[in-house]
Amino acid sequence: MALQSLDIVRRSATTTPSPQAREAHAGEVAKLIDVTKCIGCKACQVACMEWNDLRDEIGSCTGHYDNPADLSEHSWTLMRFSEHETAAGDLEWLIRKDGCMHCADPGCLKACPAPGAIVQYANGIVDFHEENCIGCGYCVTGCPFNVPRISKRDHKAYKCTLCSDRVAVGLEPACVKTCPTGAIVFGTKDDMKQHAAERIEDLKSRGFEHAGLYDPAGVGGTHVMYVLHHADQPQLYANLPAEPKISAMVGLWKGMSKPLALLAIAATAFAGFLHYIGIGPNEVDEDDEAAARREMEETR
Amino acid sequence: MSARKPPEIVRYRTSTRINHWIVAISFVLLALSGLALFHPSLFWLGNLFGGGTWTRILHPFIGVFMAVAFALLAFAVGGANRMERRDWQWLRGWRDVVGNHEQDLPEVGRYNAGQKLLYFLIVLCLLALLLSGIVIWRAYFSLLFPIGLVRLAAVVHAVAATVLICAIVVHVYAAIWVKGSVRAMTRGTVSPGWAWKHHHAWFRDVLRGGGRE
Amino acid sequence: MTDLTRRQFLKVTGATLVGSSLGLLGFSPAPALAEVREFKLSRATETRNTCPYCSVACGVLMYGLGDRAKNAQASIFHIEGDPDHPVNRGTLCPKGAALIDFIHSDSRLKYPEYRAPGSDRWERIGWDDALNRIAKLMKQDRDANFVAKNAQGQTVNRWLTTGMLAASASSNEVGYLTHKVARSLGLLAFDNQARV
Amino acid sequence: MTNHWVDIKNADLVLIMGGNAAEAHPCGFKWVTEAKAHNKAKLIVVDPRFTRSASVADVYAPIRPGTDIVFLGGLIAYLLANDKIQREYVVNYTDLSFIVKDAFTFEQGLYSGYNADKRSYDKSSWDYELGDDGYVRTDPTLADPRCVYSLLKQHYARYTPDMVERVCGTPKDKVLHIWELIASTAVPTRAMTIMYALGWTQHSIGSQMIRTGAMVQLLLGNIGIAGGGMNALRGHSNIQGLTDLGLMSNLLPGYMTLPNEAEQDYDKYIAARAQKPLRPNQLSYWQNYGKFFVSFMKAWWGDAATAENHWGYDYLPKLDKPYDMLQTFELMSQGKVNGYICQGFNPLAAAPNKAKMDASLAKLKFLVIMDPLATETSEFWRNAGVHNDVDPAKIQTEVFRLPTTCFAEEDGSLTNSSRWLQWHWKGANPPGEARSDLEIMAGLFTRLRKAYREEGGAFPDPILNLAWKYAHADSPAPEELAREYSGSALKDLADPKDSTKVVRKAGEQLAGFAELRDDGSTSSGCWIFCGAWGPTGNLMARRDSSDPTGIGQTINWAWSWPANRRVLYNRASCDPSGKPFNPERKLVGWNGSAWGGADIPDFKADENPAGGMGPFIMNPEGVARFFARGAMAEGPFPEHYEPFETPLGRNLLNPDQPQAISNPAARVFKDDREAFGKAEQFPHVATTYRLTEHFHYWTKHVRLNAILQPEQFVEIGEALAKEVGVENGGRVKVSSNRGHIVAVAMVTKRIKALTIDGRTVHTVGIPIHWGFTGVAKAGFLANSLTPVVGDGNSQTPEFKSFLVKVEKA
Repeated sequence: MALQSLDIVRRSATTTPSPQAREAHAGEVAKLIDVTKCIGCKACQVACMEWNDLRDEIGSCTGHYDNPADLSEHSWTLMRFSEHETAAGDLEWLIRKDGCMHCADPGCLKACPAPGAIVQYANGIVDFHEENCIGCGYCVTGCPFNVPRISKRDHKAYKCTLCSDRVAVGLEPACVKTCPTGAIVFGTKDDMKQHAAERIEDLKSRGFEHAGLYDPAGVGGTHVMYVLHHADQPQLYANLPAEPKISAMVGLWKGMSKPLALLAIAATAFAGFLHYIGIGPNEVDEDDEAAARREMEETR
Repeated sequence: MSARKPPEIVRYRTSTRINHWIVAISFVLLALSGLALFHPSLFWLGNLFGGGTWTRILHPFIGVFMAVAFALLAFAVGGANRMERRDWQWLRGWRDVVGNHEQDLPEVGRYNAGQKLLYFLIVLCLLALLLSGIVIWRAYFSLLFPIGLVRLAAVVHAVAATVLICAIVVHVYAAIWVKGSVRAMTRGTVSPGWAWKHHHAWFRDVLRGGGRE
Repeated sequence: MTDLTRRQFLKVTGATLVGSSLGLLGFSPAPALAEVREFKLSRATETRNTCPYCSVACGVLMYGLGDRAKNAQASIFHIEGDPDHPVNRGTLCPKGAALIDFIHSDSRLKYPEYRAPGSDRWERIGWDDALNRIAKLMKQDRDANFVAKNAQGQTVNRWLTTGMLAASASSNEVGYLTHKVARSLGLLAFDNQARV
Repeated sequence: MTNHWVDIKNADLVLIMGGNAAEAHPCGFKWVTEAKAHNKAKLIVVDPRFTRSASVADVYAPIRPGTDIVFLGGLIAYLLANDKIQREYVVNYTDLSFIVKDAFTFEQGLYSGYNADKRSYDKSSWDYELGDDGYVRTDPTLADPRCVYSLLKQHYARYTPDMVERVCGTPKDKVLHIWELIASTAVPTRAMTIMYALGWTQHSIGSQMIRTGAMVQLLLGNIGIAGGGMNALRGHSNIQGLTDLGLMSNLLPGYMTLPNEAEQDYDKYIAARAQKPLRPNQLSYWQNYGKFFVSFMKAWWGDAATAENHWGYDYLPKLDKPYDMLQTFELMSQGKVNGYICQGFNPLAAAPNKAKMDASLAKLKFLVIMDPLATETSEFWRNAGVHNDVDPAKIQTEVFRLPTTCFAEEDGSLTNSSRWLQWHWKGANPPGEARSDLEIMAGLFTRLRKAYREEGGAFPDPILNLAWKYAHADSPAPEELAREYSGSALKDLADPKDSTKVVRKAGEQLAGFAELRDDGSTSSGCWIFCGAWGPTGNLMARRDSSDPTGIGQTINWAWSWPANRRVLYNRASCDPSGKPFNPERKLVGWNGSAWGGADIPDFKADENPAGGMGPFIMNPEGVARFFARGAMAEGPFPEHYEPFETPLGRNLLNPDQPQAISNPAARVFKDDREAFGKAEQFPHVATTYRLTEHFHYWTKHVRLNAILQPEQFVEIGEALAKEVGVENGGRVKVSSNRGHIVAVAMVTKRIKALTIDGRTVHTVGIPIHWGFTGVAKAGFLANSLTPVVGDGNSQTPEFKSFLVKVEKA
């Protein structure tokens, strides 16, 4: 089966399994972002907006190169610039392309209450289907990377689709294609890991002894990975989480609490039902009325 | 004797009854819409509100409305819900309560200890739901709070709602179980026998011209 | 009668149980099995061009509305890099990737315009009016100020009172013709953007 | 570029200095990342700012703007002192062994022949010593004290590492580390490329900075080889082509030059340019100047260009002085220019000193704008508040604004930095009534021609006789013009070796400039483009991207001038016997009977290397010049001079010669000199530059780019921010002696204060992209600040180093 097969393997808010028979036998896809090659030119931001027919606000300069200032329903990816001085006193300009990581275990999908608003394809892409989105923002709560954004205009959730429409016809995502320096590459996840290994070897030869791949296990690995010069300190890159995982709160909320709550409610109702059958109603009989009348007359 | 119509005792004023039913209807709407958003298997309940998106839009507004209405109700009946010494005794006799043996229990005022506890439970739950609900109200407020708090609020909201729904199930069942209670909240009156049997102390108050809301 | 009978209560609770069981079985709106946004280039007309910005001269593919049929008015709606191009190999920088907004910029000029001396606004004029007037002004100035011979009597045939700056992104063909016209008039104050 | 974009992947070392390729040419820069990733190359960036290029560099060093010659001169001294030169290369392929005239001297920053009043040199002593045979005397042992090698060594002996640190502010350990890396490419198997752009050109000594870089490359044997070269990254898509086509005040197509008014004699004009070889058996290809010139005149004036009228020599205007942009605006400011035509150019934003530009444009009688976009120049008369505070009522200029097509709406070719001519195709019609520049230029010309034909007027001959054989006189087709500049035979051309054979029939397109003749039988509008549209058709439209040798030589993709050659001087990639210095990256080689390989040989194709012909065939010496002879205005060896607005007030290399503080041979107009500021009032060094998110003043009209960098800002270091009391994101006023701008302050670690000669010097970074038209937030034109002084040779304005004062706004 081709890479571009976009059979849905997981749907949000769906309690039964999606069709599982078809698998990505040729390998799941992944985007590898080599931060050490990135020059922060923002071509990926433009290509993303252009391909997806989005135009963000023309904002203002706040003393940073980060423009637009944050992800939004119109900016599904953006560069985050950090100036870092090493212990040796050398300056490093660390530029990270932020956006959806396409987690193998997506917190957004887990949190989403709307059936089919968030899906995961067999090739690993996690996609939002805005027509099913109800705008609750639970995906924002669920995401360990703070990626989904809710539009102020239509209250739908938006994020990078990994250009599922391009990948579906066998093309690479728009940001990957445009990247001038080859800092963004795309292929099967295995190939991307191998590519990353070559890059890491090169970086180590250039003195970056902690160079490494960012493919966090806490979310089951991701379909967007980074090569970092300082893989030991991901937080240097505009607070990339060191050990991202779906929050325990979200796990509780979307995990055990759901069946337990329904069970508790049902059990309460059922207990009442049993009581009614077993013991029956508490009724006022004529004796009670008579006693009441007596007392009323006495009082009068 | 049987021809004589028994004198009725007013338990709830009209305004209180209306208030109660507003809260009650709001609660039902909230429970249905909340469950739709809470459990995928109940998402279809959202269709009662015009679909998922409308459910998401309406739920918090109804919630705020209910919180306000409930606040009025809680304020109105708050005075009669103070726990007293005899209430604890009443609670210790819960087996008699459940078994319909009220005669063995200390006499009860306007509300029994179970009702009072329920009152406090509902107040607490609604407070938790209101506060956590504001935090997870994405359209207006969520951006103001750190993501950790939003996540906590989502859990608090779910837990409080579950407790509340259970509490209301108990409340509703109690009304079904103790015959004559429903009329108290629909027509506002109870028979003297009902009052004599279930709320003897209050019955005496009424006879002495007190016991009004 | 507001009091529920035992029978009625059974009905209500039963319905609730059935309802939630149906829910647990997955009774919900029709699920899609595979759906992505429609690929927007499927039958678009592809035209090869060169990015007009810097001198890397990346190859670009322009995708236009219509299939060049007589009744279809082409309009470019998407541009991406030409993967065959040996230099850019499909990549584009943030300027090149944004070319679509250059073509359709609000600042694109659509009609010849004229600003009269002392005026604070543009007036729309026709092409013929504009070119006739410009040609007339040029001829007047050339005829009045053309230097055929300098003070030493040397033949110099130059026109110094009108100047021209040539484009930096126009094609070789435009540049060639522009040079040909400008020099034939005797222009020396003729330069391009190479200096800046 | 001597080489081309893809070839950069062959480099072992990349030096980016005087440019910021990652920022300005991201897609070309990919070949640097490729060299790093797959050729284990190292990247060095030397720049006043820690740039986007620096962000992926192996080594970065800061430098004070305008002091690059000191850094590179020091490097030359280092290479010579440590014998880190590719000896076989420099002895055979450069003029290091040539003997220089005794009269040539250099003292206290000035060369022999200086005339302080004229601010120029008598260059007669700046030349080689000729022997009795008419050829230059040489000393292949390089021992002669008057040989170029000795003079070079002597000249740069003053450029010590300590001096570099003192003048440039670059820490000495960084300097030595970089020099050591660069010196590693002196071996034949290692290549370094130098990539530069406006960071070198936009100085009053810009041309000499570039020359210093080229000298380093020659010493290391890095010119003409794969992965080497001096690679100028041109700014605009066709600035290379338009310069090739001679659209400059003093040029004709193909780098032929317009005659000076003293050159009244046609034969002398040709002879002065068709230089005889200075060494035995050298090609000196410019000897063919006459063929190029006559073919060009035939292309323009057709039958009216005859041997009798010297091919229409009188039709060409003769120069009394250069009429570059700065000169023209000076004349305009004096009220001596009446009309001006801006074709796709926005000089109000692009030329220095906006206040002077505003005042000058207001003195025009008419201004014609041809542009696809609403430029600032077209609206110079419009009051745009603080950003253009003028009174329209007082401006009497008539302005015409003519809408033109953009790239997507026309066919044609563009020449990139690699000298590739690439054809492109129209995809849609232009908006509204917009027309192509071809139609507009033709429309103007045909109207003028009609008026001259009917009414007569001043010297109508060149207008009436201009060859205009286009199918539609009002709208020549790009294909017609491409065929014309490429060239064709006007008569049947006989084989020079066998006159009975016709090699090219009349009317046929020519295959290359080797077929050009000086008897009027050939026509070619631009000899270096000859063959672009050859007998087999339009080679610029070729799309075969195959690269059989894997070193990036896609010679069947489009067409490259000259003669489809991709790496200039590629003969120099082989040793004197014709064997490649580095067989791994072979460009060309001698197979015993001919030259060939992955590229078109930049050499006589059948010339046996034993004959000693040099690889630099355009020079009459046949070799590359360290000693520039009279080619440069300031002197044969690059010497450091301070920017005209210097923060030091003196030249540390020549502290006792006030005439040698700044470029002694740069032209400065009186009003512009008076507008210079002094360090006492304007203590901060400013440098202007581009951001990758924008292209000049165009993309503020482009919504997507405006989103990426919406608002004007300036970059200042943390120390300066503290000094002026501004927070990151606050606003600052930046003033020069010519004007001011107000912008957001971006406080950054990427610009550091430098210690220069014991003093702290702050640098202010000024991106240029905002103005008062477009969809981005309105801003000040950055050239409100810049000084009017050009490079001594190219007249490129000094935008990279001038003085300002930064205050909290």
